[in-house]
Amino acid sequence: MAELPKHQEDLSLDTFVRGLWKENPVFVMLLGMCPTLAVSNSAINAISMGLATTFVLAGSGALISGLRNWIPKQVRIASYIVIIATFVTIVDYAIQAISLDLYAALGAFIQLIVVNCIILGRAEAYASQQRLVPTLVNSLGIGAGFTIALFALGSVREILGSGTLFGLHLFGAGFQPWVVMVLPPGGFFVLGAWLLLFNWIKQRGERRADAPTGVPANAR
Amino acid sequence: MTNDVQVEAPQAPPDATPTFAMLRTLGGISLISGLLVVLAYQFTLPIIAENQRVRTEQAVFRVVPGAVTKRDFVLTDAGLVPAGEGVQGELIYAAYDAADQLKGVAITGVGNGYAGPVTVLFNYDPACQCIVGSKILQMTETPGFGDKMETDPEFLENLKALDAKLNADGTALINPIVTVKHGTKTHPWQIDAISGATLSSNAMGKAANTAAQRATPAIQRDLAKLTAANHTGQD
Amino acid sequence: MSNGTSQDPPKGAGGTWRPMIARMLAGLRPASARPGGHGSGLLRIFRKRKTFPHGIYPVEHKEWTADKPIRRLPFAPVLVLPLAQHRGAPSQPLVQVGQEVVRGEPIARAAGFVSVPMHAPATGVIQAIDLAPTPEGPKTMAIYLKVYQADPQQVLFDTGHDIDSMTNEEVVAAVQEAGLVGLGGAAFPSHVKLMPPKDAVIDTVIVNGCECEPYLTCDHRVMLEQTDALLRGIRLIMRITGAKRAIIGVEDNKLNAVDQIRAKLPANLPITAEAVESKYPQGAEKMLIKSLLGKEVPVGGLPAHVGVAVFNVGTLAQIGDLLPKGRGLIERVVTVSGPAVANPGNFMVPIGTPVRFLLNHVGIKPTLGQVILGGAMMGMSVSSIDVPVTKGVSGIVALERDEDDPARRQVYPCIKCGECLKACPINLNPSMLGELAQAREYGLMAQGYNLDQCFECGSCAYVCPSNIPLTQYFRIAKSINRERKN
Amino acid sequence: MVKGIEIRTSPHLKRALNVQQIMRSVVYAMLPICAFAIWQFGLSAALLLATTTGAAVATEAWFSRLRGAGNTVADWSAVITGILLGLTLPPGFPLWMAAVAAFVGIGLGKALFGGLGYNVMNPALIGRAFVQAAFPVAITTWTPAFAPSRFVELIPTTLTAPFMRPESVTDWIAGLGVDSWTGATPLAMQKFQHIETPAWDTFAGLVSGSAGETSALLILVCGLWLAWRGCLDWRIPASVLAGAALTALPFWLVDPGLYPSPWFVLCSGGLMLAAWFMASDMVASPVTPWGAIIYGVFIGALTVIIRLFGGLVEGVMYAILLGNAAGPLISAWTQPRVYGAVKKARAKS
Amino acid sequence: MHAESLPSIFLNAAIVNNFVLAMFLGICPFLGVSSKKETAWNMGLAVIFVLLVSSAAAFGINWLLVNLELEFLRLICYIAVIASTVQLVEMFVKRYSPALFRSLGIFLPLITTNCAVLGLALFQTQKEYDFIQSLVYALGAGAGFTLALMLMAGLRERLALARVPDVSQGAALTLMLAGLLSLAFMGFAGLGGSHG
Repeated sequence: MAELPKHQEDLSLDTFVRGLWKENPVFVMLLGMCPTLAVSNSAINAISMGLATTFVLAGSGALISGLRNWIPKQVRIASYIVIIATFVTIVDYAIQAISLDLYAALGAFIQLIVVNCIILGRAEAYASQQRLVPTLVNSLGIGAGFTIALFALGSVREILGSGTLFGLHLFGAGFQPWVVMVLPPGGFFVLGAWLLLFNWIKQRGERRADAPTGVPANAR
Repeated sequence: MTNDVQVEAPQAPPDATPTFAMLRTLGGISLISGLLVVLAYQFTLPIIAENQRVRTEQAVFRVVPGAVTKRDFVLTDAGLVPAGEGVQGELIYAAYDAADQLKGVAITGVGNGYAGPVTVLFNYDPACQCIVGSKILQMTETPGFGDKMETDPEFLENLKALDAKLNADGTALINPIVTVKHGTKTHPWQIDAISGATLSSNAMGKAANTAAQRATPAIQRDLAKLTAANHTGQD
Repeated sequence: MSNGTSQDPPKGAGGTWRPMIARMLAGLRPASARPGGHGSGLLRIFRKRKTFPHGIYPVEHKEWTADKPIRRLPFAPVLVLPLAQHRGAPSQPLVQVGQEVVRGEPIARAAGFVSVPMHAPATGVIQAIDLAPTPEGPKTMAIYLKVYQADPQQVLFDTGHDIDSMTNEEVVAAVQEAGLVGLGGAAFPSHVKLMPPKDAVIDTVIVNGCECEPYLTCDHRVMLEQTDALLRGIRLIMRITGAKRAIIGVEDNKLNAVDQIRAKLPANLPITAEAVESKYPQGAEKMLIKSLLGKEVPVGGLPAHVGVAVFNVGTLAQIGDLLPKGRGLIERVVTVSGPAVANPGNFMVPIGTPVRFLLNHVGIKPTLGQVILGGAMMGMSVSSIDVPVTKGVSGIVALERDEDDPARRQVYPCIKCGECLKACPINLNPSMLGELAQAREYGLMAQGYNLDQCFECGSCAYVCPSNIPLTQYFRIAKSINRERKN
Repeated sequence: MVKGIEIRTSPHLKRALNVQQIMRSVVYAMLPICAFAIWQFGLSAALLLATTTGAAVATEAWFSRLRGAGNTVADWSAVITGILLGLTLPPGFPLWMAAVAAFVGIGLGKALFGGLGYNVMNPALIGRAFVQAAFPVAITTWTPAFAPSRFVELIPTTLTAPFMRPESVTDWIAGLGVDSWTGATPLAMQKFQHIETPAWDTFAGLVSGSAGETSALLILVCGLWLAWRGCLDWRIPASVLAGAALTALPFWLVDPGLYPSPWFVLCSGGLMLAAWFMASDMVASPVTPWGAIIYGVFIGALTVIIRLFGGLVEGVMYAILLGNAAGPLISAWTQPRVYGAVKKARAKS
Repeated sequence: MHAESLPSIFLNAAIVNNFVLAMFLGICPFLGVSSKKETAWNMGLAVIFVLLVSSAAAFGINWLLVNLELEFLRLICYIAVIASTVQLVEMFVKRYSPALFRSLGIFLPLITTNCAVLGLALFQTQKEYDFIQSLVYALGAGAGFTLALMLMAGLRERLALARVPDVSQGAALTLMLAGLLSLAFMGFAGLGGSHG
């Protein structure tokens, strides 16, 4: 493992904001797909999962950042995993204490936060090198990005699949829910559709950007 | 092959961390982790237990209308044993109204449905020896189909007076509870299936039958315990 | 010039509405029953002809020329004789500009083992040695021979061989001296085939009289009209190769040729004539070996590796005719046919005759769209009809413009119907190869999907309902792979 | 006289059967089935077929414009998808849901992958599977065949307002005066009550079911015509039907009271329609001849397994989708042996 | 309590509730390692192997923890055991079967963060399977994972030659394909349960 230059990042707005979009773990980096798809069948599940993950991110990030100078690199992965598992266990109990219904809805995916690649990836790439405060801010940003992405999925799936949002009925009593949206295929389809939309916007932007540089529109 | 070997070959690190440091770190981290987990566990344990109690209680009170208190019993081969006496086994819940009268006994049953097991809580009325209400605790049936078991009034009608009479020995039901095809219910121990959701309806029938077959002999035999237990509870 | 009155090959005529109705009705019939149709093969199961698996059944239209005896035409004013008419090294000229030559006189010599000499097809004077157009595109060096129209054009170069007393080596040398190449279209020097690899023992000579290309009937006529020369050639080849038997394979659409040969077969020699199924590409070496012997030439091997040598009937007839006389190859039989030809027929054509001259003689219709040297399946479309007939040209097919049906030309994406797999005689997966070609995965085509085995018979492109130019893709892929290898 | 001759590459002949003609033939072959469906189920079936076809064509046109690929409607494949979809839906299926199915089938099943030739599964079945998962109740609401009033009134669910739940048809059916209506198709009756509908009724199509799947006889005739035309690979329907019959046979021999006869299996449900018109979809089926047979037997066997042991009444749709999914693997594993290739002699480079 | 038959457990894990397509476990390798059939096959074998080993290990650990009444340490122990199991398997394979290591080696580290492995351990605990049931469950899950991976790889290899529009290139296409597969797998619902 080569010694990376330990560039200490200055705390800026970007430390937080880039997790929301530029480094959005779901839509851009395509990380943490399992919980993203599995628990996004309703908005409340999605947000709870997002918050739980954010807590683990921030907690483990802070601890790893604080201990970064004491952890030898040979055992760093093992150390990170143990630390992450600790925070996940805490979240697990916390959610049981808050609401058993929510716990039942999220199922094993709370515990599976441990193997969410976002967290280990952040620990390895950021927390192990940066000071406490930037790590905390960055973790919160990534967590917020994850939560937003989950909500984007969860809200669409809940609105179409049940006709509700956060359990509130949005449409009249005669509304026909699209059951497929809360079933497994719906998860894949909705995430795929979001990515299609972003691709489309991005490519349209690129085409717009190309247009004024002298390429005639009919050149295609 | 050769490439792999080269990549995997240990390149003796210039500043080898002593084994002791590694162990110390891992040990330290494990210690911190253990501490945090135990703290969290201890802190949340009573809350979780309370949550669980409230959840069961709510379910029981919903399935037995009018009930305000409940007592738990363990179903054993020897009969009913009040819960909390170190006996493990399936639980049944006796529910009482404000006047301490036994309103019904909540019993659970499981049946295999279209997409997996369906767990149902039934309200068993020892007086009429029938099932008079139900609540689905857990299922994975298709929304829009299987959930008709909770919403379809025609179907729920089946579960308002479902015959569960015991035979002469008191060991089993005279007529096992069965699900029959839509529109052909002729006996009080039959469940009229939902049209189009036959497998889910079958699951309900199986759940009711297993629950009744397991629990009702013991309940009928130890009926006195249920009412008596209530009085001791009042003391 | 010609308006083609006398003998219209049948092709849609009449008002505008009649063909429309006809086409609508035709739409309800099975594909195999329509012109250019493809048989499902179901009915053919009941025929007991030897054949190979797969292949296609294009419309043949051999009836237009099959009963037309071989005729001679006047000489063209100028004959164009490319030095590279055969596979291998181009011949080297022996004559100078202005030199007078006599019909049959050698005018170029072989430039190595895989090369053949060339003889003057007519008495005349060498006009030039210059570049000339070829069907392949790039111009190559050719000898221009101005024909003395007044000359009686007799062949005066009868050296005469006593072939029975010659050694095998001498016969092989004589074959090369005669300038003989495979007349079926490959134009591969014949004497090379007579010297098989050391490790191979030839036990069977297969005589290829299949002529599976649509429209062509020149081999058919040769079998009917030059039977004796053919049998002479076969005997000679059997002697040289040491083969124990010879089988003449003829498609069952030429049963009269089979009867004719059988009638003349000498009783004491192990030569047989067998009818095989009329199916394209029955005339391909590998296919015919499979049909007649049930053997497959191993990948990367030669027919000699399964003990077989294959010769075209035209080549053997020429060997049988020329070798005893000690003459050179100066003319060949060519079928001129196709929907755009007014008077199709079979002609004995001096090598070097320009295609234009031939077409003027048979007459072409104004609907002419395309002129093909060789057969309609594997022949080459020419850009100029000033190209000459060379030793390998077995036919000239003139097709009509088919702009009336532009939908036929539209290329659709591959719909994976699998027709090409059922057509490919060597069991490739042209569908996959085509997709790979479009993705420019040329290397994978060769390594994973046996591209190099393809001999470009065109069956896949013929059946492709999406009109994908598969054969063309494979040619490009192969040439790119060759370049990459070099 | 000879100016302007064209140069092309060999081969210079082409078989007179192109994609457009194949597709058109398939449409012709489906027309009698559509006519039977309309005769059997009346106006609602006609509207349903019109809606799916129209929506499929419109979606195809829209996506081909988005892609800038020219108008690909002319290849007729979208029409096939539309008609097939209509034939597989219950006759009273709400039109808005049918339009959703067509949109999803063409959009998600085809346009996303690049259009004709690149769809990995049958678009019509993707559309149907989607609405089956989305609207499970509506797609299993059957109405009686040959209702007396079928040409004067619509099935009430047909005109359900978009995004709304269709009303119950129980009362409407009761008012029809159709005798002994149980609300179940022959397949459902067999599965849950083990009552086998007489063979002739299912074969001729005098039963209820999806709009175009009822008459096995008619489908068989139309399918055979297509095969005779060379527009489908006979191996696929033949092996689907054989696979289904052979899988059903041992169970039926063991307990004819519980399990359906192979004959019933072939004639009931959507198997016949699916075998001839959907499993045989060229694009999504394996391209190799042996692959086609393996694929067909797989679909037939899986259909029967799902019917007998699964939670669903009819499994042919999922069987085909799974067959499509396995298609590339089957193709890859059944590459033909090239002429002259010797088993072990690949030593030479 | 769980009298589920072994074939039923296997079918359920492999097909009816396919780990990838119905349970969303192991999505990352499913999306990442499914573009080529060979790699997909090797990855599938590696996962089956690791699942079997870690399932057995998790069963032992759970027994120990329950007896010591230390259930709250279950997650930490599982993940630690799985990570070290993978490491051990890697070392073992490298030492005794270099050929196997060449084909599986690069996938083994990836599997540590494959949530199917931890998920399996958690589910088998939750379902209270005995030792044999756990192993069958692991085998079924691995087979299901491999099946999904192979189907996906076949489709993706085919689409690699298709004229896929720019908009749907990349992850979007893969997800939509996964959705279609998941839709097709719904056909297995109820299989092995209703009559079993």
